[in-house]
Amino acid sequence: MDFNLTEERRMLQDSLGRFLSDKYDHESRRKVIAAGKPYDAGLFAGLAELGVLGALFAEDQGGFGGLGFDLSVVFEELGRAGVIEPVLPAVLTGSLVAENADLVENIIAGEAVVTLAHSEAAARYDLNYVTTTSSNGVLNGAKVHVLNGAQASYLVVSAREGGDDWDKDGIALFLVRTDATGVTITDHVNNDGTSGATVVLDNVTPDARLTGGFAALELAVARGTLALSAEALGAMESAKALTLDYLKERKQFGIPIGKFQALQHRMADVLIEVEQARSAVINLAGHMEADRDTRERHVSATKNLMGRVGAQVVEEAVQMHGGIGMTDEYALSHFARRITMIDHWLGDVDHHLARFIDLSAGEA
Amino acid sequence: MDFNLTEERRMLQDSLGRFLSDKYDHESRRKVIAAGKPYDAGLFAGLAELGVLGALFAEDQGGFGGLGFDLSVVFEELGRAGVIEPVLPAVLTGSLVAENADLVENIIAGEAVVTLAHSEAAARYDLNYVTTTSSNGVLNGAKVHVLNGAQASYLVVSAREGGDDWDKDGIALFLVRTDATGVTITDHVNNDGTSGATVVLDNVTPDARLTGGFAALELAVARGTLALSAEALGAMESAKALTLDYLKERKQFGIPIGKFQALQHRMADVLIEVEQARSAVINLAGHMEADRDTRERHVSATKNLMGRVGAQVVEEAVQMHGGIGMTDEYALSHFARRITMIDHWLGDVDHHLARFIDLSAGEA
Amino acid sequence: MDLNYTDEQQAFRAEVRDWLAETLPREMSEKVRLGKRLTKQDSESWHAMLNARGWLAPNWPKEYGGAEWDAVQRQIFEDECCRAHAPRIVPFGLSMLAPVLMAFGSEEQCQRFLPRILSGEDWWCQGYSEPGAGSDLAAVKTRAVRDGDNYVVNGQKTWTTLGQHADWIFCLVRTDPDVKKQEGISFLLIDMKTPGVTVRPIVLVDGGAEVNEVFFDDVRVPAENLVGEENKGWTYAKYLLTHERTNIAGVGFSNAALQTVKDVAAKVHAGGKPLAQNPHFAARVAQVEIDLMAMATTNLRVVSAAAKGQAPGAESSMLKVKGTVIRQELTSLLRRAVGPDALPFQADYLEGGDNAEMMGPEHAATSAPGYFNNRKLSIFGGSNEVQRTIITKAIMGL
Amino acid sequence: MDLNYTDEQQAFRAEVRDWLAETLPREMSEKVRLGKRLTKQDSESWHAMLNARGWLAPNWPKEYGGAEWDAVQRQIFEDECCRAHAPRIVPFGLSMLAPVLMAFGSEEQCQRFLPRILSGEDWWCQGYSEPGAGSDLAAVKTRAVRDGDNYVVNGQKTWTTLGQHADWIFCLVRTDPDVKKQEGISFLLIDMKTPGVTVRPIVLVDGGAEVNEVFFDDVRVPAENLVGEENKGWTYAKYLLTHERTNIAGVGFSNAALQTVKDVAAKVHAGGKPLAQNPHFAARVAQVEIDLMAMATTNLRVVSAAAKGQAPGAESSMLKVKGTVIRQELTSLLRRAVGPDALPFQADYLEGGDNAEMMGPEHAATSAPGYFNNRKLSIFGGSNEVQRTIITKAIMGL
Repeated sequence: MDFNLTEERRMLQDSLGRFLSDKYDHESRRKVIAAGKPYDAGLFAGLAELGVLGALFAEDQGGFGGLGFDLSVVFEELGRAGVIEPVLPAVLTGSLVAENADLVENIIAGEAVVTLAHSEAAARYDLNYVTTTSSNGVLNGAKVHVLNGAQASYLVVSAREGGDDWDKDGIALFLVRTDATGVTITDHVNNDGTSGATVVLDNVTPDARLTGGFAALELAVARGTLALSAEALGAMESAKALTLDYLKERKQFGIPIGKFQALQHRMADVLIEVEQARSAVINLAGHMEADRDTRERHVSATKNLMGRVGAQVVEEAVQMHGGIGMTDEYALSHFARRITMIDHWLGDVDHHLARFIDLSAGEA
Repeated sequence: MDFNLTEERRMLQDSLGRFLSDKYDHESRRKVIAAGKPYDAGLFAGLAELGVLGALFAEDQGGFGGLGFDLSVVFEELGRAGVIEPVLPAVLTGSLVAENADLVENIIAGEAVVTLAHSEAAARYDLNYVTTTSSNGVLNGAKVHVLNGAQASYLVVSAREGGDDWDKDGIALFLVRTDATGVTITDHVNNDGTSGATVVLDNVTPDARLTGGFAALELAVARGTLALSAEALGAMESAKALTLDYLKERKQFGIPIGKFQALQHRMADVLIEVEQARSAVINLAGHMEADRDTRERHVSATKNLMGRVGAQVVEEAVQMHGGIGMTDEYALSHFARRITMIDHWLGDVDHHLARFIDLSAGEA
Repeated sequence: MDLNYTDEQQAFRAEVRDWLAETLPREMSEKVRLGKRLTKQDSESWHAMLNARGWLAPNWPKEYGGAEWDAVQRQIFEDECCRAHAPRIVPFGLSMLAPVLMAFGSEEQCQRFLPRILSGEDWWCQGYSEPGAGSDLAAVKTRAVRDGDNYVVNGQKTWTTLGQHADWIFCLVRTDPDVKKQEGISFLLIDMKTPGVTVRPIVLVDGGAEVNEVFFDDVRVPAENLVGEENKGWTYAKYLLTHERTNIAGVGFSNAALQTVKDVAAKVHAGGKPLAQNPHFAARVAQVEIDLMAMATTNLRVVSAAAKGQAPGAESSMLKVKGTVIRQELTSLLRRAVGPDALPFQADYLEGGDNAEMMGPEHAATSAPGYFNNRKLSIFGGSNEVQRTIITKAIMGL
Repeated sequence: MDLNYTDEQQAFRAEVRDWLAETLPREMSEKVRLGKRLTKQDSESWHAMLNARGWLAPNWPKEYGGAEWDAVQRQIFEDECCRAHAPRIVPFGLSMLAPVLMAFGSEEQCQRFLPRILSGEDWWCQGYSEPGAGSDLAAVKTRAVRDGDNYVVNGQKTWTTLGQHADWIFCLVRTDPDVKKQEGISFLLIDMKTPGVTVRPIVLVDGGAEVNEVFFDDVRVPAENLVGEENKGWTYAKYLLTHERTNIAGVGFSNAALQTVKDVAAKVHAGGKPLAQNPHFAARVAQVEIDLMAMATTNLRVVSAAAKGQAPGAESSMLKVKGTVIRQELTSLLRRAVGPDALPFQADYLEGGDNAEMMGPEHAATSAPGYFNNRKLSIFGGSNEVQRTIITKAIMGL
């Protein structure tokens, strides 16, 4: 048992942390969003150069990481800084396109964004719901909540080759160029500042049919859940730090509000729960390479806990700040939005609580 | 709309409150329990004399009350004082034996305790589970959690004349003398100081078959739930008052602990929730004479809320007191036990939450 | 004890309900129902409709054009308005300034301002909070110095709700810096068009700009705009805070929000079944519904006592805390009900644009912004922390 | 990062598990599993078994007969003992007094008392709390006045756990009443058989009497029983409080309690189906299980840092708070799982009587008393209020 990072991961953490605190701040991020841009291309290139994307892939895939703790180290730092650049798509699709060495090379270099086009309007959080069809060599259907869909050069599209709408069997995965005939992508901004899209597929001929079906998709989403959870942890650490500073600096009725016992005690609970969140991320990272049932049980346990703790951290941090915590100008509101919206990506507290119960009973 | 008590009810409330604060205190109650007595017979006679039992019956039944608000007024006072004398059995059976005028007269006079022998070991909180049989004119089966069963002269016994174990149809009610041949009663003390019993019926010939089946039973239990809820409210008021006094008087680090802001804020939540509990009791009392579906929806809403608020009041009151709040010598621990155990009588928070959902959907 | 409304009260409810059904424009109630933002024109036009019916000012005396309803009638009116998804009446002139003018203003001030509040000619906003003061309202730094027939005002107010639409602002200003902080405050009425007044919108976490900073730079205010006596403003402010607390429990809002959650949960599917049938979600909804049923009665108990002239004490603080806890829980349930469709930020839709194409189901667009925006409920109007201190101190007599 | 135990640690776990399976008497583990009360003889006999194996004193150095395990080994041992439902080792002599003697006592005191702690000859209890002092441990009023070669002690201690069985008590006593309260305290060892010592049991809300009041009436204590220097007792007490906090998270207890809840929920039926399949109950259990999974890792992070010699700061307070919240939630779930069968108070059964006829299913008898008794977890050993203040102040550096 060892809770220390390896030397390599610590170096990556340090250099990424330094890079972000040098190059990235709340104001610049706000300006990018206000200008209607999905993210800062220069910054994304810088992240790629630093090896952030390479850390998400194993050595035999051309990267230098790829394990659970590699993902958690990277995404905690991204979350701490509030990064909206498209690193997460590489996690969601990386394990699915791994056999395409050229594409992976482009992803690692930051030259290609490949994202997952899987969710459909009626799926809610259920991974097994797919109505997009693959037949006669073409894809037809519509996908929603496609992260960075409008900035991607490729999509990994799930489509049904057999079974009914909810069957796990019969789901296949395809690589689709975003500029292929019949692909229509509509872009929008999300509440957390990330860029989302809807994708309509009208008789689209895919570039390739990928190896692996539902099981591969489930693993990719497990990795995405770990990345999101670590990102939420980083954002919580920032929200916590802002709040601790505020409690020390802000005076009311002549004394720092951090001296008020009611706030002290509530802050203590926040501090405890952020440690719980850190442990939950460690648990998931540490079981990412375990057997499927163990891994998925941790996926749901961790995502449930992150959602609950996230709401508590957001609500308490805003409340302790008062009005200022609700303003767009102040960084807290951005962390608050990101943490909250992470509960809506890849399954919320209720979804994962129910799934944890089913998995514990051997039923999912 | 009027939230004031009628003149009569206010007089009853005042005289009962005075009687109990004169005659009843924590020490005397503790002595009765320590002596292994189920209750104080003299005090019970005094309550009867005061009209406490008469208030539970309508005028045409020989009483002078019988409505929801009569029950709530009486039981709030009983709860406030921590009374363990057998008034509740009269609520649980009163509406079922109402046509037996002589028996009702004896109940009102405090000369006969008639209690409900309904629950069975596997029923948990489900009212419709009955396996005790009635056939060939005799009853066979076993009942548990019979309140004051060993002190009663009659039991109202539910038994099945038809249908399967869970059917509402086919349940009939019988009046049984506790000294009838084949009746075996084993008594015990409960965690809240009340007296319980198990009853075994071995070829018992009942005194009478009562009018009404499951619907009558459900109404009787609704009235019992109101009584228990009002009693819990009274006990919460006492726990609250003890805690407020303690916060004012008890000093730590040189100042009254009620000056500590963290405790002030938690006490504020307790105070708010006790008002919520009072409103919940009013809601149930005010709908006791409504149609069945409305009434039962309030039964489950109120019992759920009492269970939740009760746990909060108990846990916070004990915590704010510290060790002293856990001692048998101090009255708080008795209120704590009674409030907590009321969650285990006639359905707990979870049971009634599920039932409220079903009733709201028209499914129970 | 009687939980039923009198025949008179029921008739009143029916009258209000019928009138709302006839009068409230469908597009306006749809905006409210869907949580979209209202324009200035929406507010003004609803204000005018209520004024035409004589129902604009429930708590004003009849001599000033008010309805002079008792507390139960006001509650019934509120409930029906929420149920019909009527816009919320902008309260600053009607329910906040007006009672202060009637109690402490001069006859001239009443004659000058009250009719213009009713007519909608003057839109008022509130100049209480200042940067860095938070719940400590008496920490007023904005200075007003007497100079002949004028006060010269310098300083800054913040969190001024809908200040961008306002013609006038009522302000707490410091007229004596050398005494105890509560004793040197005055209550001043300032025309927003006066030179030196600048309004800067504050963009909030939901992307909207409903609050503002208001800057005063050598603003000259006629001394006749002083309400009551100089340096007595704190007394008037406290009076106003009590009046601000009408309908503090927000039962009507919560009932409407609960209905919205139920509607969404009935339509949205999870795992192939309506979310409403999901036991975990159903349990959350049932829990808050049970709490709301009790709070509605707690509220009626307070209202009913108020109708008999009893002044609410700690009760209004209790209703504020529990009311906001319930309302915030409902906004949280709504975003959870909407699920992944709560992700997109649909600015055009929120602003009420009709031709904006909506993504996802009804309420999807407003669920996350509504959740974020309503964090304010436990912060503004005396934070829940302040209320909790009031409650325990009042009841302990500390 | 590696969540796996080393081969060595796994071998150690297997060794402990095997030994427990062979050694721990079935009737003893059943008592623990079912939440029955242990007799003095039970505790003494388990103490002797551990001593025979050399595992009685995990954190003592080998020279005194300890196991000298590191923090991870101690955690493994705790986990296995809880899993096997072994009795809790009475900690007062072993884990509380002994470290103080080793650090601050004289060589004579160590030689005299430590072997008797190991052998079980002396049962120790703790004399810290006094009536009316609560968490303010420095508010010691019990006086010790030097008189020749003796101290004469007068005063009262309370909440003395298992004092009724004890041969000796270690006490904080006031030796100088005229200085700052922390500075006039001494640490004194008192033979319970000395004339003037009276023990009075306190009956608690669960009907048991595990705590006591201890009265001192002109009790003459040889001066050689003073530990360390006079008036330095507060330093030793604080040292002891740190040591009291080993295994503060109670992960092993919670794992065992969670298993019990699951076992009961699988057996008990609600509405004709196992309670475990009831979605509302299952959700409560899953929630606490998820919290516990995270806390187990939080605990291992702290333990693992401690094994490397890092001193835990606010972390042990965090583990105390979260650990007790989880344990109390589990006792609450157990009483709810048991349902109406939690009603009867089965005194004979609780006291471990074998021929007492049990009413209801397994665990029914102990669920309500267990719930009540475990309210103490957030009160004793530094209340959760005290811990929360420590956490925030430590991390804010206030």
